[in-house]
Amino acid sequence: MNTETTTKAVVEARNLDLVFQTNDGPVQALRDVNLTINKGDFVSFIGPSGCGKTTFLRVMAALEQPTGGEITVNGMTPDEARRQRAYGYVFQASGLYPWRNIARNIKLPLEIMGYSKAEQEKRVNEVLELVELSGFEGKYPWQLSGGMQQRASIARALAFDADILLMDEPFGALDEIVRDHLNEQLLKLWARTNKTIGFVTHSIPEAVYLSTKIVVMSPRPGRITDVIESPLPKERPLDIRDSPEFIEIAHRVREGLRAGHGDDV
Amino acid sequence: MNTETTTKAVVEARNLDLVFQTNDGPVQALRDVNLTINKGDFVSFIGPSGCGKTTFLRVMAALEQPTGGEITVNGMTPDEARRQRAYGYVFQASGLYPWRNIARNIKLPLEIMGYSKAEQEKRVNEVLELVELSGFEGKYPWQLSGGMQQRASIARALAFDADILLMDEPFGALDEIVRDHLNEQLLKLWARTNKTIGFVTHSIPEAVYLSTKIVVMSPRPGRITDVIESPLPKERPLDIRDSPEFIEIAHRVREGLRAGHGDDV
Amino acid sequence: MKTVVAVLTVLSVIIAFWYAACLPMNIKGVLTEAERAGAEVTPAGAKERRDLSEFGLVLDNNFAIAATWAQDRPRLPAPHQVAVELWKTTGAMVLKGKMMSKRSLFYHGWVTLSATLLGFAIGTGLGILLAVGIVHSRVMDMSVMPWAIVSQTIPIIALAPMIIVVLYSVGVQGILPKAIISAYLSFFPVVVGMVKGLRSPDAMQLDLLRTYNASLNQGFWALRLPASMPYLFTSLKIGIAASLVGAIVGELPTGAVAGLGARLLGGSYYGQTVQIWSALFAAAILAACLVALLGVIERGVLKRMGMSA
Amino acid sequence: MVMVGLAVLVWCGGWWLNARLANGPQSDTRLVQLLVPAIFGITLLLVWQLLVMGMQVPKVILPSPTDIAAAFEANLSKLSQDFQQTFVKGALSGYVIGCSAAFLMAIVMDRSDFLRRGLLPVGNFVAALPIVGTAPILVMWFGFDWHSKAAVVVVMVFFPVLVNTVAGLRETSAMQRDLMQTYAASYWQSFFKLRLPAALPFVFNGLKISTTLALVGAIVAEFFGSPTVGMGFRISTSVGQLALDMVWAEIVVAALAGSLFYGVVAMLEKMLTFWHPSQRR
Amino acid sequence: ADEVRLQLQWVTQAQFAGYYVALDKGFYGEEDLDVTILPGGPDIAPPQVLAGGGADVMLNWMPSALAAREKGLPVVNIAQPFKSSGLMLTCWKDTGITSPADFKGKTIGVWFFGNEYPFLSWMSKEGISTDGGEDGVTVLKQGFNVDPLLQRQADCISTMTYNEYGQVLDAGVSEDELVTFKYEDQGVATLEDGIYALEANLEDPAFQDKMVRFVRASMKGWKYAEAHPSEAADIVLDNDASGAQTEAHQQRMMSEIAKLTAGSNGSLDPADFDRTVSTLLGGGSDPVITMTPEGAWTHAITDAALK
Ligand SMILES: Nc1ncnc2c1ncn2[C@@H]1O[C@H](COP(=O)(O)OP(=O)(O)OP(=O)(O)O)[C@@H](O)[C@H]1O
Ligand SMILES: Nc1ncnc2c1ncn2[C@@H]1O[C@H](COP(=O)(O)OP(=O)(O)OP(=O)(O)O)[C@@H](O)[C@H]1O
Ligand SMILES: Cc1ncc(C[n+]2csc(CCO)c2C)c(N)n1
Ligand SMILES: [Mg+2]
Ligand SMILES: [Mg+2]
Repeated sequence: MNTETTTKAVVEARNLDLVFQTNDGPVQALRDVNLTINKGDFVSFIGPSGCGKTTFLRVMAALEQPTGGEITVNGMTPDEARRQRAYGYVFQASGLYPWRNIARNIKLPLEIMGYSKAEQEKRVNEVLELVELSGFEGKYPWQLSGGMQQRASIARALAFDADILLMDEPFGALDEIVRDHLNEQLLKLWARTNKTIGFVTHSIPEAVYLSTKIVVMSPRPGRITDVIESPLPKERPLDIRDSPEFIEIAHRVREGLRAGHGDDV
Repeated sequence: MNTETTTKAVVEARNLDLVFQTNDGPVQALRDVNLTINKGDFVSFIGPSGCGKTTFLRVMAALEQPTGGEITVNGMTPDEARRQRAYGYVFQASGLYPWRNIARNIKLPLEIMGYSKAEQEKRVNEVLELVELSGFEGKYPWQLSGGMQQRASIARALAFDADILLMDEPFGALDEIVRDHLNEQLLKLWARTNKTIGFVTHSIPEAVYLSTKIVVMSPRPGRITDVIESPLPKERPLDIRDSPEFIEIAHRVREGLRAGHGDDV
Repeated sequence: MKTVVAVLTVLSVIIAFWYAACLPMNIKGVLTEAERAGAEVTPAGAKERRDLSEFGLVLDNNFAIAATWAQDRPRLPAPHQVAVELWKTTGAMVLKGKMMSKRSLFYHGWVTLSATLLGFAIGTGLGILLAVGIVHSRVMDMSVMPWAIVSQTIPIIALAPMIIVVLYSVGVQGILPKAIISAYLSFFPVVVGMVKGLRSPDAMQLDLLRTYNASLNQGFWALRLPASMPYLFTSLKIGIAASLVGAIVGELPTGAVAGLGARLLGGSYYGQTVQIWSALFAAAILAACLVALLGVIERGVLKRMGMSA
Repeated sequence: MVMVGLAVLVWCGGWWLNARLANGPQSDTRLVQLLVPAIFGITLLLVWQLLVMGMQVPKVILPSPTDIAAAFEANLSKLSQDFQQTFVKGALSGYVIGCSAAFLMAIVMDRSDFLRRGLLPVGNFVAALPIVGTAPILVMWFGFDWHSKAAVVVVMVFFPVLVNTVAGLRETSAMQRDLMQTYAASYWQSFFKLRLPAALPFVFNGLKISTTLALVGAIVAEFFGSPTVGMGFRISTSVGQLALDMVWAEIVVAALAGSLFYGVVAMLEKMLTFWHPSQRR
Repeated sequence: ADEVRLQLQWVTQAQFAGYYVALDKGFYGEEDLDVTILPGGPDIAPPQVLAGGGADVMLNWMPSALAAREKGLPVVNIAQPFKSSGLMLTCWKDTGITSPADFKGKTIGVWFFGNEYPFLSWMSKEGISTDGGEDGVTVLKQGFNVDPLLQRQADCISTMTYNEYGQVLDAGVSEDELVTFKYEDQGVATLEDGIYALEANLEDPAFQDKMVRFVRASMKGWKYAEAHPSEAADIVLDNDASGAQTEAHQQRMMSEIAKLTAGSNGSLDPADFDRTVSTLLGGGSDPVITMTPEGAWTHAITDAALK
């Protein structure tokens, strides 16, 4: 660990272990996880169900306590980082509050963090623009399609100044076409804001299309089996997915996945 | 309509229309749908959300009444076919009954159809073998992973002798590896039993990989925009997906989809 | 519309049955009266009729059928008798400009209602406070909840007179003792519903707030409270009906001076079945109105919160 | 004054002990889960005892727990007679009749949408009739013995069970029902294999609410006329004799019986709806 | 003015006419008293209210008051406006009952709440068991109306001459269909509707003085009510907030009540007391009092009041 990496590193995990105590005995969700995420990285986590992707994201966000090893975020503990409101977290389902309209949903973190009314208005308009939802501020979540809801929840995570955006299968429930579209937009947004993004997905093309770094995980116990740095350029049109490099990386990811998968389908 | 096609045709839809009456006025879910499915076909339905895939499957299974046009199944109305127990239906979520263990879930249709106890046992063991769930008969659904649940629900649909298997996004909730594996198994099963299969999916590779015929649909109102006969052989290893024919068909499907999609992401 | 037709049909069937039921229920009394008035009754003598089947008596004495619907103190008053009594003690009173006289059900309804509302307010407040405590403190959850269930197995009517006496002795009189009994009955559904409601946010919604580093207080106002609203209203509807019963129970021992409970008791005391039935219906109508009112408030609140689909 | 101070002390001590237990490492064990409410109850009793002694509350207003325990012991045979009359004969039989009738009615209503629409609002109205009004009427109709008590209980438990069962029978998801359609299942097949099991959690909700209603209803009904035995009879006559210790002894019996009854039904629920998310854990 | 709270033992009715008249006619005011009349009801035990400090004086039937005394609540009879008992059993004649011996095998409604003792001691005097069966009577705890008789659920019920008996007649029953047994006639009468206060309070001269004035004004009310029964009934009716009482009923009750108060000037006749006590001590297996009470009455108040 030289000084150079530490200054650039946003997340540093060393020999991380996490064991859940359950009624059926302990479950090892993470074993010996080592990972460095640098500022501005777009890191995807891929792996079969139950391999610990969500758990790792939650550890980063201080929603879960590791039982062994170390992890720092911006040089401090995840919990300190949480208190400094370093995270925007996007959950698999949109998790919008049904009793608040879109604008007030996006205001929620701003209210809690004590932004002024004027500032709140300004930011809501900004992020709504960003996710192309201007004009829908007065609608309630259930009046929007699944894709729009998911965009609203991303807007909510963007509204305050978190450097780190953690997204847990944000597009899992959407159909392929909508998904493609949101992927494109997400990339643009990332390019514009230069946030550090942690992204969980089940889809190989999605992971390859979005990431600068793909973390392949395998279950029982959850561990990292491969970390693939993507050579794709930052500018990525949708049809980059038909390019040989893309197919090559996708192939490597699939192989990595299959190796870790075993036969417990 | 000559005699030859009718004898071979399992499903024949002519100018099918279906309008739902809702509080917000009528919704045209299907318009002017024409389709012939022959014995032993594997037909995939693909299209954006809300284009009527599920609705069409439900019309075939007599779970929905068309408001116009005609449809016959095995030469009779869908409802007659239903009474003759011609269908095995697999829903998107597994739809297992949580108060029955896996074996008893699979026995459910057998009990209803009045199979003898001995026959029930025999068939349960057979299909559990088929979907590789032997040993789990005593478990309850919530004790299994999503993939296992989905396989159990497929086993349930296979346990009795329905010629027509209708599957509505059966693998929608599963991760890619598990999905690949189940796709392979499904193909094997289809080859072994020679059932006619109707299959709804959101995934282009899945549709191309599985089908002899791909039906591309588009919404508002739901109609068929393209029917693609697959030239792929019946025997399909997983890496057929890297073959040029495969990519070619996938491309055609994607184009068809995009054309019908509009911009309502 | 469909519902209205269905309800009306069911109601007319019930009323038809009710009229029919008056025959066997009242026949013995009617025959005894008739006999006293000199009519020919088969068989003669109340004692002889005591163990005979009512249906047989109706058949043998069909001249008495009309009288079973017009008795003064019937075992089962006919629907129109109850309706007439209800009208006499409500609408007719209003027309006479004596809406708040002692013989008006509006007066008695109001007496009961005021205790109900006060008790309901106390019970709801207490219920919500307890629920908040239970949700936020494990100790309270583990120790209070089982005893809250036990508290509901205690027959309140047995305690009511004692509660009133104890409160007397500390100088509390009037409406408050009744309200406390009604609060005792209404707090439980509120606690149960509110605990459920405050716990209804899923782990994800709670985690979201954690990522914002929201305080307990912020979490309560921004998430738990709004999420609990539908549950709250459901239990409020149960609670207000329970409150009304509590207020009525509380009226019995306090001298049954006024209120629907006093009407019930007075009716029972003097064998005025028609009066009992009309007070009963008045209470049920009052309960229905209160529940309906809560329903309207619920719809309004949830709509403003954007929660009614 | 010393006693009152002591009472405050005991209260704080009990709370502190519970706080330690509940937030401690063993808080999920069965023992602690039983211990905490038990400690709470014992604390309550101690505080009661100390306050009654300390403030010299007259026995005819509020007896102390020890007085009540003494009365309990001295009158065991009376208490058990009363228990049989009120709980076994009145409450239990009414409970069984009321719940079964409601259940059958719910099935009828489930088969006919028209009846459901018509009967539910009317039923809700009837359920709002206060028991203190219906009890004297039912005593007049069904006599002084336990039959009228059972009738009161039937009226009280009928609607909670009915409403819950009707709701439960409609609880199945469209998908589960469609599955039955594809099997061309008959009404009764789909009833026994799908709707009934799916309804059980709701049915038990109604059954649980009804346990406490049943006992309270049977006791209250005895206030309006009874033979010379029964828990309600004993309570009302004992108040007149200022035998408050006896009154409380009966209340203890009622609370014990009610809680036990509730517990038994809750246990049945656990056994039969083990599969429901709320029971899994 | 001095405050006095009077706890009745039943709802507002002509049974308590004297007090309402005294209030309405200002007799209390003349004695510089500010009297609040608290109606009772089912399940309100006046001695309990007294013990809790919710009232200063109460009306009570002597059996109940003596029971309270034995239970450790020392109440003292300070005046006895009712000379004779209005309690009786009313039976259907067609049941064949002509004398207490015919009660065997019959069903009888009795008021409990401490009022069952005169009945129990009567039965034990007659040698009739109260546990049902062929040779005993089946006892019902009677509610507060006469339905059990009218519905023939009971062969006999307890009635007061001034109230329930009238209700039976009101229901259309003629007197010759009925047989009645007055407790007075059976020699098992107990004193009803006495005025009681707490022994401890009576030690306070100021309280004593207040009671003297209270009893004096109350007796004045009673004598006025006896003399003007119809006006008294109207006063009662005016004070009934429940609106359940009827004019005719209260009129008749007042005239019957007047017969019971007639022989009394308010002062307790020790002979009546002794008779009540001996009746109660003769009770069955579960006696209301176990020994002759001491100091359960005083003439101190009435002596001063009636000077
Ligand atoms: N709160 C918890 N208590 C006990 N075990 C848990 C808990 N959360 C997760 N686990 C277990 O830890 C393992 C990793 O779970 P995790 O949710 O991180 O998987 P995942 O990779 O996100 O899977 P998926 O793709 O299905 O979301 C699983 O075996 C899971 O059952
Ligand atoms: N029961 C119903 N009542 C009214 N409208 C309905 C009903 N079922 C479906 N629809 C409407 O019919 C259209 C087609 O729905 P359908 O479920 O067939 O779509 P789908 O292609 O299966 O979509 P998805 O991919 O989201 O499952 C949609 O617009 C839908 O809103
Ligand atoms: C619960 C109860 N039962 C009986 C009485 C005795 N009592 C005193 S006055 C009266 C009414 C006579 O018409 C009766 C029955 C009581 N006080 N409370
Ligand atoms: Mg996950
Ligand atoms: Mg669908």
